[in-house]
Amino acid sequence: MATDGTKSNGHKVEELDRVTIRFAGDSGDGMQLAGLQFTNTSAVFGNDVSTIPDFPAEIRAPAGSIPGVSAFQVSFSSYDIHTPGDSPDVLVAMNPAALKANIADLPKGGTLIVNKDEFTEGNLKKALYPTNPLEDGSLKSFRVIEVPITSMNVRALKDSGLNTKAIDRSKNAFALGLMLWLYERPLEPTIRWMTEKFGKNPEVRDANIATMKAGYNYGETAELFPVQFRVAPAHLAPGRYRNITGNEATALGFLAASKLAKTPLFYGSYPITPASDILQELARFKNFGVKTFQAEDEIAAMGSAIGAAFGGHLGLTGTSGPGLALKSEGLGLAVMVELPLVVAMIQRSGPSTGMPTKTDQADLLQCMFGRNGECPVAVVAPATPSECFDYAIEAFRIAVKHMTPVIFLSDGYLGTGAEPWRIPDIADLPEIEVKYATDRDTFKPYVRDPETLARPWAIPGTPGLEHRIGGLEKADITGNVSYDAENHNKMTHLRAEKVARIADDIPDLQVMGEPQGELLVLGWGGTYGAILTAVQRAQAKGLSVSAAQLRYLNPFPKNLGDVLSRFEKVLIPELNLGQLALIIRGQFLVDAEKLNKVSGRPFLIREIEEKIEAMVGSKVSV
Amino acid sequence: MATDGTKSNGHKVEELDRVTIRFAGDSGDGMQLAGLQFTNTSAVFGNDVSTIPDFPAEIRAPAGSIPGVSAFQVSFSSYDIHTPGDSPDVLVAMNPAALKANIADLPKGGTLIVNKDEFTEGNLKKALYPTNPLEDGSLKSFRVIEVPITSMNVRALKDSGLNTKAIDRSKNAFALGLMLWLYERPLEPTIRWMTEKFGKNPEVRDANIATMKAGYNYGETAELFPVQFRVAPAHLAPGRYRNITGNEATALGFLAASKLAKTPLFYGSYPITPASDILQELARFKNFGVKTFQAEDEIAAMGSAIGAAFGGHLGLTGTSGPGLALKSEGLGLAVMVELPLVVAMIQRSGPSTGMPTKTDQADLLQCMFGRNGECPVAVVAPATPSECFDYAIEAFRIAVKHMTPVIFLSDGYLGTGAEPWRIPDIADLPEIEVKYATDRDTFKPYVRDPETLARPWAIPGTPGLEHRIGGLEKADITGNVSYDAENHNKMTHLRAEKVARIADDIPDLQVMGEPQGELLVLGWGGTYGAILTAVQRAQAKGLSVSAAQLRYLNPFPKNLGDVLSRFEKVLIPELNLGQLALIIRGQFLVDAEKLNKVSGRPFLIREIEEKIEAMVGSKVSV
Amino acid sequence: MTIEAPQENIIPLQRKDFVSDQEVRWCPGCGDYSILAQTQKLMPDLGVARENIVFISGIGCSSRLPYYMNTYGFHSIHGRAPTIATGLKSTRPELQVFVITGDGDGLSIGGNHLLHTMRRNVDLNIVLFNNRIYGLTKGQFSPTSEFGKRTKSSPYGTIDFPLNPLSVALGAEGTFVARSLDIDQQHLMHVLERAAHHKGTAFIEVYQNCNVFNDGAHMEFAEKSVRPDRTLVVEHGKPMVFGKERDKGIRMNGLKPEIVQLGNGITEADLAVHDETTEDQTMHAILARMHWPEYPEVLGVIRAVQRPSYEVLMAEQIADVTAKMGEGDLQAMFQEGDTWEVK
Amino acid sequence: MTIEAPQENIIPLQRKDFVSDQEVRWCPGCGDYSILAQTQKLMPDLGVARENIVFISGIGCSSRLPYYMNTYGFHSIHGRAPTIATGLKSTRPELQVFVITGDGDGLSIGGNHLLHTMRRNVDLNIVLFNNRIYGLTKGQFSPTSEFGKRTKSSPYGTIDFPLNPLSVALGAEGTFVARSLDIDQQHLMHVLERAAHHKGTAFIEVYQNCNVFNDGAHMEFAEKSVRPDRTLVVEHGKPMVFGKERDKGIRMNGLKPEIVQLGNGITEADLAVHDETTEDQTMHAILARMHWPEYPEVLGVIRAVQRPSYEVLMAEQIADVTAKMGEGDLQAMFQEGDTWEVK
Ligand SMILES: Cc1ncc(C[n+]2csc(CCOP(=O)(O)OP(=O)(O)O)c2C)c(N)n1
Ligand SMILES: Cc1ncc(C[n+]2csc(CCOP(=O)(O)OP(=O)(O)O)c2C)c(N)n1
Ligand code: SF4
Ligand code: SF4
Ligand SMILES: [Mg+2]
Ligand SMILES: [Mg+2]
Repeated sequence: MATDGTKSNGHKVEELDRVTIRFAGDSGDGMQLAGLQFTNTSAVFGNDVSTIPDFPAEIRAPAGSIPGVSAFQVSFSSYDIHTPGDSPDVLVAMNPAALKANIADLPKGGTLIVNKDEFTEGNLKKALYPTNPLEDGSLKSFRVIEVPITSMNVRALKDSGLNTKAIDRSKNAFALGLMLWLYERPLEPTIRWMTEKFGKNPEVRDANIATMKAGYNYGETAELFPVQFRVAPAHLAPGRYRNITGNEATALGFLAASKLAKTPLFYGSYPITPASDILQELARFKNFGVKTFQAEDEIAAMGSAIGAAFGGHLGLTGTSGPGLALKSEGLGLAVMVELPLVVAMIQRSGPSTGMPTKTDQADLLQCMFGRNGECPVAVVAPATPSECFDYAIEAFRIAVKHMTPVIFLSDGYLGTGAEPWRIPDIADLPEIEVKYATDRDTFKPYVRDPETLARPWAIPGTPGLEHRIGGLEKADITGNVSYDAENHNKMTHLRAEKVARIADDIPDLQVMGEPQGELLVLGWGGTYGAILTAVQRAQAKGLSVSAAQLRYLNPFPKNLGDVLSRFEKVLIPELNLGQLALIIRGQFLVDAEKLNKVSGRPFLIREIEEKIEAMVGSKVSV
Repeated sequence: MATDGTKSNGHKVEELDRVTIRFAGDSGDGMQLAGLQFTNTSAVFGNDVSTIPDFPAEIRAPAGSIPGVSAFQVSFSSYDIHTPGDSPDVLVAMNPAALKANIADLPKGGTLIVNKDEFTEGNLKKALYPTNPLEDGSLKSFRVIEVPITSMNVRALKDSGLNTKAIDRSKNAFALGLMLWLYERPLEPTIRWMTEKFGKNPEVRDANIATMKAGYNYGETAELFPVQFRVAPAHLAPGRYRNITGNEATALGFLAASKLAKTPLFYGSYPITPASDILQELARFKNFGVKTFQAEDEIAAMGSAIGAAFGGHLGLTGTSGPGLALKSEGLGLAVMVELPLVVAMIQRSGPSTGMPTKTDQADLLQCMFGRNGECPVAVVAPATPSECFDYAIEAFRIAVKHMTPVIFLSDGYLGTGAEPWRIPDIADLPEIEVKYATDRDTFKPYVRDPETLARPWAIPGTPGLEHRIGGLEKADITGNVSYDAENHNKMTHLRAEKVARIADDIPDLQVMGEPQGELLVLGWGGTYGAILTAVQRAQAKGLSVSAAQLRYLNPFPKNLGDVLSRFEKVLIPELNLGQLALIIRGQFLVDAEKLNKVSGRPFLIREIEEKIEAMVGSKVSV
Repeated sequence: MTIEAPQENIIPLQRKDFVSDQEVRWCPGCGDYSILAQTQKLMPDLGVARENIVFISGIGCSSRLPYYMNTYGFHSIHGRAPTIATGLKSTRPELQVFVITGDGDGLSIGGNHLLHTMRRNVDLNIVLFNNRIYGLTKGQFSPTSEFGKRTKSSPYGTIDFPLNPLSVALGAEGTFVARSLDIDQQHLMHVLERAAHHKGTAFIEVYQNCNVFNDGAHMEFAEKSVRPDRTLVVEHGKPMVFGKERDKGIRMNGLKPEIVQLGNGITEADLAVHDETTEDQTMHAILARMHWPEYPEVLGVIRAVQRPSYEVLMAEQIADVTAKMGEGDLQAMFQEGDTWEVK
Repeated sequence: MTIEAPQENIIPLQRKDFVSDQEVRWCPGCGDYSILAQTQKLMPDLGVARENIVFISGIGCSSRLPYYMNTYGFHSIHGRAPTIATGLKSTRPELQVFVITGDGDGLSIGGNHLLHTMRRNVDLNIVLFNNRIYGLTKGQFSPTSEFGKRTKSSPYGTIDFPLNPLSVALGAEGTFVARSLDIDQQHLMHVLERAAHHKGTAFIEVYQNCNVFNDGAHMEFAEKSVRPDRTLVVEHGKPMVFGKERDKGIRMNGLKPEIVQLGNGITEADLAVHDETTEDQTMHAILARMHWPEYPEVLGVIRAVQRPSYEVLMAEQIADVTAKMGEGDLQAMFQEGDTWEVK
């Protein structure tokens, strides 16, 4: 991971806007060409670029051997850059030897794209691998994307008229196409270049163009996620670390919640990018007693989680925006029956199907208001991939204690992005106390805890507590069906108040920087890294700017109003058209300024920096 | 309809808080008892009551004859009342003779509950009806509720041990139960009374209680709508009038829109209280070419409307809150493909199933934000039953001109409430211009009208315009699938701006009263009558108060900010926890005060009046 | 999770123990009363503690039934009861779970969940009250309303061809498929009991009368005096005989069933013999599709085959994996893959 | 509504006229290419003007097909294509509407719409690409995945019993039910053409290979060399013969089909004869449920019966009512019932 133009010392905030890729393959694989073309395209695209080729030591090393590996590294950035990057963020390995020769340079958490077709017994032997690294778990700390490049290339070119050898030689173009897709670069410059270079040989030209497009399309069709930018925390606290993606951390967090609550976890879900990972992860945890249910649709998934919660388990469902739309009726039922459950909501770009592999933050208002009636649910939102672990636990802690559905609001960049995670000691994790009602003498389905207003969790199987719940309005205390006007008004307020009181049970909002001043930059979710970096840079320039990242979106931390009042101005950067801003302005009547971008991509630091300077810049020189 | 304690002269605003019911039946039917019990219950309930019995002229007139009719009228109100009401709002007619004798007193638009079992040939003859008034259309101007009281009573009591005659004599209790349900009165006082009165005869006691409960339950089970309070306009303009419910007016408005647009109407819907009426009304209009499709669920209904709109028809769907939740994903698709269609959304009390026959205004935020992504739709909201006609037309005018989905936001009280409607001349109605693209040389699926930003409506069957649309993000102009970052940002803004520009095409917000002053009471939807009356009363007391009712909720009328700025204070009464208030405060940073009630019932005038006085009252004496 | 308290009910329970304190709110004369009565009567015989019985429903008149059962109950949202029941049963296999639904709730909005629940064979007892109408919303047609029917939403008659609930169930590979009648108390009770004992999804269609919005929908064959002649009650292993005089039967002619008069050389030996347990559902589908007036309507358990139920497979898989890999160690799981130390 | 412009295409159209300018974006080797090719080839033969053809799909790899057809197209949302198609066809009966879906899109999230579309018999051609996997979302199991299959979301094997798409279609009273194979170009083309000419809902299951996430799912019987011996291609009116040497056949033994070797006294006359037009769907259901290795897999048009289609009934009802009541007069409708004058 390259740093901000200076040496990587692990103590600086890492640069968001820069990526380094290394293409590695057999010398016959055309890696230099692929790398160069990627570089040219990036330069045309307006990036600053810096490259370093790495030719094989021996001119004629045997194909597939380690000495025969050829590599090309390119670093590109939206800032000035001065080096080709110390180590790659992404390694493309076209065969086992290329992997062996280069993997040591890939930092934990890096992305590894391998041509899995070449991991044959013969090639593994040539690369001196005793076991297949794709299968023996040794690549666990990387984000591995296995692509059958060789065979897909062959298929793409089966009607090309080229012979087998010539076809095989085109596979670099497939890899190039895939990388261009991952980094959202246009194909045209390379098509122009190929047209020129192979002009004499139209078959080869067409083949190269065709397989490059096949690689590009593969990325899109198979809903591969573009490689995201990321930031690591400024200081790594002492401890044991591993690399983790947000979705992995989410799954582990829910698993941990189940352990902490001593209550089995049930996950009902329907696959959808970018939430499917969570289903796939949790499905592995069978020996923890986790039950996963791939439902026929999101509505059924939601229903199944309600059923599990009714049964006394940790009921969980997960999805992305279109799926949440479908779950909204069921979520309303969960609010009415006041059962504890969690909805893991991993945002992607909308509206409608939108851009499934891109991310905005445009589902906050859907989470808050996307149901009929006054229908409050709690919402928590992690700010980094590793925080996904903590807030998954927190979501269930709140759900169970306050007897309410909770939305865990993440997004595709957090979910598929990775960062080092300090492995916690289970003993240090918060306890989750699960209490089922058992006392038949005092039990009433809708009697409330005086402090939290939570109703009792009375699960089937408990003698003497037989009762009926449902979606019709409930009478206070008894839970019987009621059409009474006063009761409805009261229950509406009770449901609202119950969620509002969660504020008593969550930490205050932390301000990064001075607790008061000219400008507060208020964010939520995955904009954390960009906001933090931009604010730190502005602070370094002497500007009176602080930052605060909301992890609790409903209810807000109790001190939020106070924090807001200590600053002259408030800026809310969001990857939407101002959704948090609407709520903050409406609730606190603060003239918060908005910084919005809805392009399916995270903020660049400089976008926030420029806005900060525009808002408080005039005072720099003071 | 009784007026505010004074004589009804047609020029005063009618009283919201008062209802007059007349029970009428054969002298053997026990109408006096039923009426008295209803009166007692209402008095116990805290209402002021006033009654007048109307015994048959002859002591022993033949059963079923007109002279044998006995009636009892009760008026109850939350204000002081001084008369039993000039004419009833509701007439309960237990047989044809009772109908004949009393129908002349029921004003147009009144509610008529008839025991349809008694409309046999024999009874009709006795009442001198040549044809059955339930079938010959002569009751069209009333809200008729036909209930098989006799047979239901018999069934309810088949195991009672009573003989046929005694059973039949209990049917007044069934009618009483039904009326108690309609006016949301408790059964207990009557049960106590019956227990006392029939204590000696437990079979009769039990039978009376059982059939009364059966009547009560019938109202609930069959999702009858409680009879709503209503206001008529202050001045009736000259013209020809008929009585109309909001849902009837809605259906007629959509029918008229189809005529005005010279484009057939397609209605895809799934039955749900209180929207089913619209399906049932439109299904009658076959000879207007209206196509109605009862779908398997709300999702299919939404899809079918999109399909119809794609085909160039006026695509319409309709539902209530839980159904809108299910339609939200499809509505997002409609936003992405930018097709014109209308969703008729008739609110009821939530959350979840809530109270299907009661109404709040708690679905505004769902209408605004209940979809994934930035997903704007236009929202219009009629304020009275007869306005439903105008805004149904307006919804389609906007949809077609601006190529956008529009939500027509009504509610159960508007929908089932009735008022006199001045029958328009078709020639006076606005034109709706439908233009399909046909020019193959200039056609691009996402090219936009420079003024409205509407894209062309290019329907299948048009040669040379073949193109593909869908839910993935569209490239500007071409409409091809695009994952481009800049394009997504641009399209997100274009979609928002397109809806925002509708503001150029709608009338300014009208202020009722002085255009500036101390307090503006801002409302939307069916609170109109209560707000208007309360404000007029306050004005009469010399308070500096004006009122404004928003009929356009997205976008707002352009002058809204200006109107708000002319008042020192703003009050927003809503039947929710402050949904419009959140948007107004967030958008205009106005410290609008909220008056909220979520009880499934409309505001009482006095609730708004008291709040107004609390806010500006101190200045009255000046 | 499991409640440690001892199961109650040392004294055998009675019907009244299953009557809740909620007032029954159906129209007088509604067929639902009878179904409720049989359901309540069945409960004591099930041998299941009251606290282990759960009724889950959607929305509709029929779906109000759980309120009237003094067991655990859940009156959910329209069409979704099977999904909630699936979540509950998957997590709490020891519970006896009933799903109560209607022809609209179960086959219109909820058709897909029914389909998938049946293919998964979740151990639920699904009772679908088929009154061929939407009762609660006051009389619109349903997916089982006859073609051409005039209702509130089809004033000129429907143009929708109806579904046969049992054909749908068989198309979904249902393992237990049965039909009964609201007013045939004994038969209904019997079928409900059989369903309760079936492991896997038991699907029962109950012909039910809505006397307010669709009175007499099934009367032509359900009316007591004509019923023996117009219905065929199938019993496993028995020839298909019907008629007041038990003088008629069903004989197969190739793939086609035909009604024969017994006597004149035709004996019971010529008749089709009902086999509810055969995996091959061809004959079951034939029975499901026989309708009055062409044929007698078929009542009884049409299909009852064994297939492991979903929640059992789920629990077994967990047990298997745990046996193989050992019980999960969370701390070890945290450390999965490469880790490193920061000092 | 109807576009007055003259229909185009005086010159007969060719396949290339139906190829859109969008680049085809499936994995190299995907079975979808072949289905697309046959679909494009079929178009000129339909005799329908290009502007009157519409392809509507849901979400999935399969559902991208409309982008590649130079016709009107709508790539909608997951599972809902039949609902949009129903709205379109109801309002514009003159259009030829295809619905493209997958085993996940059509049978998982969209199962209910499929069911109801088929019972209504809307005149659509529904093509379901069955690769027994979720392709687009990268390899989770689908409702047609084999029991026990290990996929990304079932690392220890599924515990869900699969659906048979054709059984579902028959359970929904489908009027046209067929099956074909991505790589059998001629057969696929033939079946697509038959579907296009059927009035009412035509449902075609196409066995399709996803070479990336479920390679070879159908290979055991679809592979060219073994295909004649492991599939039975049914044709109306013809005895059910199969095998490379046309030496095997299907004979009915009561309700059970059995494979017989022709010769040794067994002739084609002993074999079942395919009748796609019989109302009684018993034999169709038997064919739909025959699967390799117990039986040959059945390809071809299994059922094709006549029933008025939904949009025709809808139009007819409007015409009937209009004929009876006269064309609607809006002004008169406004005045319906009692009116009064205010001066
Ligand atoms: C999402 C949603 N859509 C529609 C409704 C309205 N609704 C309630 S019950 C019902 C149909 C009931 O029919 P059925 O299932 O046959 O039950 P029955 O009343 O006939 O027993 C409908 C359409 C609803 N409650 N929720
Ligand atoms: C509401 C919603 N839920 C989930 C998804 C994610 N999704 C897209 S396609 C798909 C399944 C595709 O499977 P199939 O229909 O078999 O198509 P294939 O890709 O195999 O052709 C899923 C789950 C979505 N787009 N929308
Ligand atoms: S409406 Fe029909 S189904 Fe509903 S309770 Fe009344 S009779 Fe029964
Ligand atoms: S993932 Fe499978 S189905 Fe999808 S395009 Fe690739 S090969 Fe075809
Ligand atoms: Mg029903
Ligand atoms: Mg598939």
